[in-house]
Amino acid sequence: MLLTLLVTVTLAIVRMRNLFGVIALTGVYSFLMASVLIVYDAVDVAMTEAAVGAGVSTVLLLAALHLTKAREYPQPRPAAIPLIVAVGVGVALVWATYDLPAFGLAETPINQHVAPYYIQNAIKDTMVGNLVSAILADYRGYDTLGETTVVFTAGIGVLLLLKGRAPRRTSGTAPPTDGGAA
Amino acid sequence: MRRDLILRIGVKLIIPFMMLFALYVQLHGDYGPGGGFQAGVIMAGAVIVYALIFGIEEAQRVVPRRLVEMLVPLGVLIYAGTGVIGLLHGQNFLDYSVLAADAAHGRERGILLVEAGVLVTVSSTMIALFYAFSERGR
Amino acid sequence: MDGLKNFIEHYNYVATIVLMVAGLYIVIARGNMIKKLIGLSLFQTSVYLLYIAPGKIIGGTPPVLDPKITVYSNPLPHVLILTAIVVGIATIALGLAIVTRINEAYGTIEEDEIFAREEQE
Amino acid sequence: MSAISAQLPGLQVVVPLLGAIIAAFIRRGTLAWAWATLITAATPVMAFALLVQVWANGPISYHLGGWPPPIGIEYRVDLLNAFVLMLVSLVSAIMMPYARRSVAHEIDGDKQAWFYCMYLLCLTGLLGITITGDAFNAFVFLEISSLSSYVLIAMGRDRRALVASYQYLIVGTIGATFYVVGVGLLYLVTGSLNFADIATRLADANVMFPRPVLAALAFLFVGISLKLALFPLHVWLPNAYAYAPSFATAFLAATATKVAIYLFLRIGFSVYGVALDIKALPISAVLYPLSVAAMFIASILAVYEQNLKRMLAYSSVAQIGYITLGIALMNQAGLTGAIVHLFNHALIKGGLFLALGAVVYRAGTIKLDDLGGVGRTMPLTLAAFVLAGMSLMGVPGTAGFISKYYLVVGAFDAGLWPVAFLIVASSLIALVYIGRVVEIAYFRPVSEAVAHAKDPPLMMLVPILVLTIASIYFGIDTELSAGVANRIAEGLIGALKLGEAH
Amino acid sequence: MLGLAPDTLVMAALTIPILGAIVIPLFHNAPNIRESVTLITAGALALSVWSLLPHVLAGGRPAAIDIAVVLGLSVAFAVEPLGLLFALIASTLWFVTSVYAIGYMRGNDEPRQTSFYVCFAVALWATMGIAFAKNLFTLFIFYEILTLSTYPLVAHKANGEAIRAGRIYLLILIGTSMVLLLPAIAWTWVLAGTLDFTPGGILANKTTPLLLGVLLALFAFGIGKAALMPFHFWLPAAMVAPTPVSALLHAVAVVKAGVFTILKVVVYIFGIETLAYTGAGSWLVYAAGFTVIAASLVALKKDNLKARLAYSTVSQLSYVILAAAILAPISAVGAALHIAAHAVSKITLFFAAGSIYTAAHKTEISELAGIGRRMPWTMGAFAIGAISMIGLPPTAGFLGKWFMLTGAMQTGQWLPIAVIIASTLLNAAYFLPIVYTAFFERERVAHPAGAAAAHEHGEAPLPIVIALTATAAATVALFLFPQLPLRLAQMMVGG
Repeated sequence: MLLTLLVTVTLAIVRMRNLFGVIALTGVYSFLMASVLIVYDAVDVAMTEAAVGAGVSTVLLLAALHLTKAREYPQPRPAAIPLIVAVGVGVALVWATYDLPAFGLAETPINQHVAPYYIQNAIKDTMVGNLVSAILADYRGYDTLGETTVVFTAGIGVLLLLKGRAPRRTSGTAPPTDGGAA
Repeated sequence: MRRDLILRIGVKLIIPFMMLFALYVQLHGDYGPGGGFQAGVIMAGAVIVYALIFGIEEAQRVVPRRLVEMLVPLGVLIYAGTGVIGLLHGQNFLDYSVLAADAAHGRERGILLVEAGVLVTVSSTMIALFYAFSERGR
Repeated sequence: MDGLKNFIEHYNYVATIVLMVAGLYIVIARGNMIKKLIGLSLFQTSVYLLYIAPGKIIGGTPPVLDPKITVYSNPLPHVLILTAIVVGIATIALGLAIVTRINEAYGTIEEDEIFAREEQE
Repeated sequence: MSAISAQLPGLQVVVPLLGAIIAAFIRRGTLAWAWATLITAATPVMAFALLVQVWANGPISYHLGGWPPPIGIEYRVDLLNAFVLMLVSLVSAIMMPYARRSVAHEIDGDKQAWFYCMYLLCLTGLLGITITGDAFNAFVFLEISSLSSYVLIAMGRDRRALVASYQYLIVGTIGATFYVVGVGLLYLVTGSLNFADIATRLADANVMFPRPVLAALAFLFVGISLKLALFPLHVWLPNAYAYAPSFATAFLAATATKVAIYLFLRIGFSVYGVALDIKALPISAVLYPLSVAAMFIASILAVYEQNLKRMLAYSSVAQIGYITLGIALMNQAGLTGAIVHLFNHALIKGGLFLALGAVVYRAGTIKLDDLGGVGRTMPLTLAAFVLAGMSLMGVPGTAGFISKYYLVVGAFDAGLWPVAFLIVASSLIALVYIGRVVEIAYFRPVSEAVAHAKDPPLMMLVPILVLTIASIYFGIDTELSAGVANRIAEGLIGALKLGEAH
Repeated sequence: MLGLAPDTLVMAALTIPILGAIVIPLFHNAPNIRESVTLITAGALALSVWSLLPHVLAGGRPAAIDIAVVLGLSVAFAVEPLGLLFALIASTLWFVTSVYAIGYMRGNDEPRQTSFYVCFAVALWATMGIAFAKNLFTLFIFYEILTLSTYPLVAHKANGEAIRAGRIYLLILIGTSMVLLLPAIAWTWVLAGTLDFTPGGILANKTTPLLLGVLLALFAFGIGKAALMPFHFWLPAAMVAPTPVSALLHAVAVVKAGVFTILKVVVYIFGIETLAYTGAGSWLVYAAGFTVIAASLVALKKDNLKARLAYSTVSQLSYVILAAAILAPISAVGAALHIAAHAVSKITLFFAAGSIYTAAHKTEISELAGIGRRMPWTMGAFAIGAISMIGLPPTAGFLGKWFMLTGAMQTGQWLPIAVIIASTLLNAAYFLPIVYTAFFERERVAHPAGAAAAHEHGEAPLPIVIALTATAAATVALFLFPQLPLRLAQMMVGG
């Protein structure tokens, strides 16, 4: 089952130290995720995940890796506490989701409450057959405006951060000034 | 690898198709999977591939940095602007029904417009990110 | 057997949670800033399933209207997750930019080393 | 006119959003500043109009895209978020004149324009979180404000700003993701994303799926707590505040955490409180110890801090402790205290951080030991600092006192007199760390660092004084602060569905 | 006397000092004008307060300002007899002290004189606020303003010692008021639903005697300015301040504000009757009594003159608390009288100490041998003050003690009586030696070199002498003509 594959890849990512390999694996991970999503009928999401996960983020990660030329070091820090925290969260979730409705049923709240409206009225409201597009751009168009704004924010932000040629400061030479005024 | 003729020709051939595909994804978004975001990514992908093969300078000659930096906000502006039209007609923000004679057509048009806005911002942002990172490298 | 049945019914949740735990673990445990970001994106990605899996209706089809089809999977989660994906990549991009700058300023992206440096100052 | 007033909720966010977009086209810093100032100045006007409307005719519901909730996204303005909207926009508007010189001094010329663009986006995000009635929409705007604030912080001169920003990004994203998980669980059990709609359906859901309902609360709680820097999840805050540009620090300190607290109130009281017996939920049980710990530990950390910005940052963590304590009390006086402290603390901290920014601007350092005698070279700035500091301690006659008094009374009403003493005892620590500054600023010989410093130009000085005077004024005339807060608390508590036990 | 409407006079009393504080810095570079502004301010204040007297004696309760803040808290002022008495003392002595201060500050050319006078004016403003406060909240505000405005005066010298003293001063005064007084006020509000000073009190059968006792404890110790042990350290510490400060603020305004507040709380918040029949206040007798004795014993050990005076003040303050704790109307009258009496006599003593410091630069008692012949006026005044402290006729000190004793007798409480008698002896034991050495011992000359320096001084500058003579005279006058304070005090207890 795909999910199992997904899990194994994830664990591999956790283990692996070579960042290049990790990035490659994230690409694989994204493709797997995409296929899982297709199984769940989320075609648009799958497409996006493929484009973003396997495409954009891989390119960005590689670029950053190229710039930092970093290779992850073996960890001096203890792994116990993080493990406890993470697993704790996991257990909480397992406990929580245990009495959620089983997979694939139609008579669950989310499939009963709001969704049907879209399915019944999308066409006559918007003449758009792809419900996802209809909701994305119209019913919840404001979210999408926000989403676009997030992209915009990130874009300008990155440009702002990487603007101009920063003096290649090697470690320690940066003036440590309290409070920011250099 | 800049020398590799076949690759260059190949890319030259591919890129228009990528663009076309992007457009298809964009417009077909109403009836099938796809939409501004996916299209934007593909479009950006085309430019990035171009840049990878022919080099940043070449790419920036075709798609200047300044232009990209303009397009990033422009897309959002298109989106928000579409919403404002609703306001101007005394409707709520992002109410597209006023964009055409009858509400449904108006909304269809609205969706088209905002998807376009998404396309512009997403693609230009992706390109801008690529430029920013690669320029930092040298 | 009931427990097993239940487990299978909730397998997608369990898988989701494993991914989530893994991501969170990387973020907390690892000191390499890029690795942390990768963990972060894993953590975010895992949430997708939490939203989308329940929206799937067995026998349903992708939510693209078609006169011949009656049962559709729930489209709303898809929309939400599309937004989530975009937000995620935006965050990662920003994070990477910051990491690049950090690397220029400190010559490393290992948190522990950086903290060690700050100690000296 | 009426057409406009009907659109106010939309405009409240759309105006700064458009402002930000247009700011991105601007290249010249001064121009961008002027534009940002103009836009920011418009927001409190709208907020005030909204507050008046709500005060008169009750909650307003605004359907974005004309789709009624839960189909579409709703903006829902009630007294609580109208109040917060006004607080955020007003404080920002007061600070804007200050920004020009300070930013010009700390940010490279070619980056200033986009800096203001980021600022406007952050403002948009904060207003968006506050005004929306939709859980997922809140997340989207949370991210807008977060991403922009990461950038704002990373713009600090000191390279440590980058690390601080990175850590904030990690923590913030985890927080946001927790929030999404929480919302997701709520969505799974109620099928809705609209706060009000969820509230109506939550009671039944709690019967069918008690565990996810509880887990959702836990995830939302943790997620938001990371954002509002609830002890011990505050670790990101001190560095972020310490190394960000002065203006960004003041702006974020005065607004960001406040909005997070608002979101907390919204979910705790308006969603869970309305649907379930809030006192049966483990909210207070968790909040009491954490708040008290924050009040003491963070304050003590502040005492030992040399970097004044960090000192104030720790003090912020402590002050947030007061607010959450007031929330935990869950009675009229306590909740009023929490809300009014939200308001007062924004003014106080805003003033204090602006004053520090002025010191940075003139003296170039905020290391306590370098600031001997600064009280004599920068008299007005330091006078403002001391006055705001008194308000922070809760000296009677200042705004800070009003909050503390409500909290103490709330504690007595709840029969928790030890808590009352903890509240006042911890405010003594504030006396210590403000006192340190006073001693060095006034009773030490003038150090060379500040020898040639003088009070900042008027455009920076006026905002400092306005905020400082406000933080005193609202200790006497509390109509706008405590008066409104009191009615908000009534509303929140009145809407609660309490079990028979209470 | 000013023929203005009473309410206007109250307003004037509350605005004049702060106006002075605003105007004084304008003449930073013109000392003469600056000082005359101070004098004018002080004079105007005293005049307006005195003008209030007839109205109040006629039974009027002039009021001013009433701003509601929150939860029934309001900033409001109303003059009642006790408050007026306090205001009279403070404002009158401020004028005298200003005269003295000019001589002192110039005589020792102290630094930062402008900020000195400003803080002084603010402190007096706060004192007026306390005296005329209509409710606990208003009183509390000005109580804290008083603390904060006197802190710079304590740390005035800005050397390590002064700064340390300042810390103690702030920490104890703000500390007690925040941690004990504020909860006490909040609690009172929760119990009574009001904070107004009301004849007969507002806490009658609102809660159990035990809790009432606890609440009283919160007040008694929360009002740190009353220097009830163990919260008295700030007072000796504050002695590093210039003498005028010690004289007016730490012998009169600040400390009296403390006991005044306690008196007001006992009389107008708890109500003497309520305390009397619940017995909630009985423990206070012990606390006060202990402080009286203990402080006197410490005073015996101190060789530094100002330190000894400080501890004497601590013990004298507890007299007032003791008198209040006796819970007999007559002793409450005694308390009020003692506030007045101690004010004039203690300020005389401090003036004398300052005068010695200015003229002879001596601070230790052991150095004072024979100084009486060099500075007859000063030491004469000192003697009068000392006698008054001990409580012998013909000085004001006698009156207060007399009323206290009568009250104690009436209620048949022997402990207070014992305390008063014992402490009287102790007072004698630590004051008379000073007078003796000053007048009847020959000057010891450490060595010829020192002798030269030692011989070069006579009396202190004229303003100083005038001031201390005036207060000394007042000390006697108050004994001969006690009607006025007596009348006010009796009006307080509703006589």
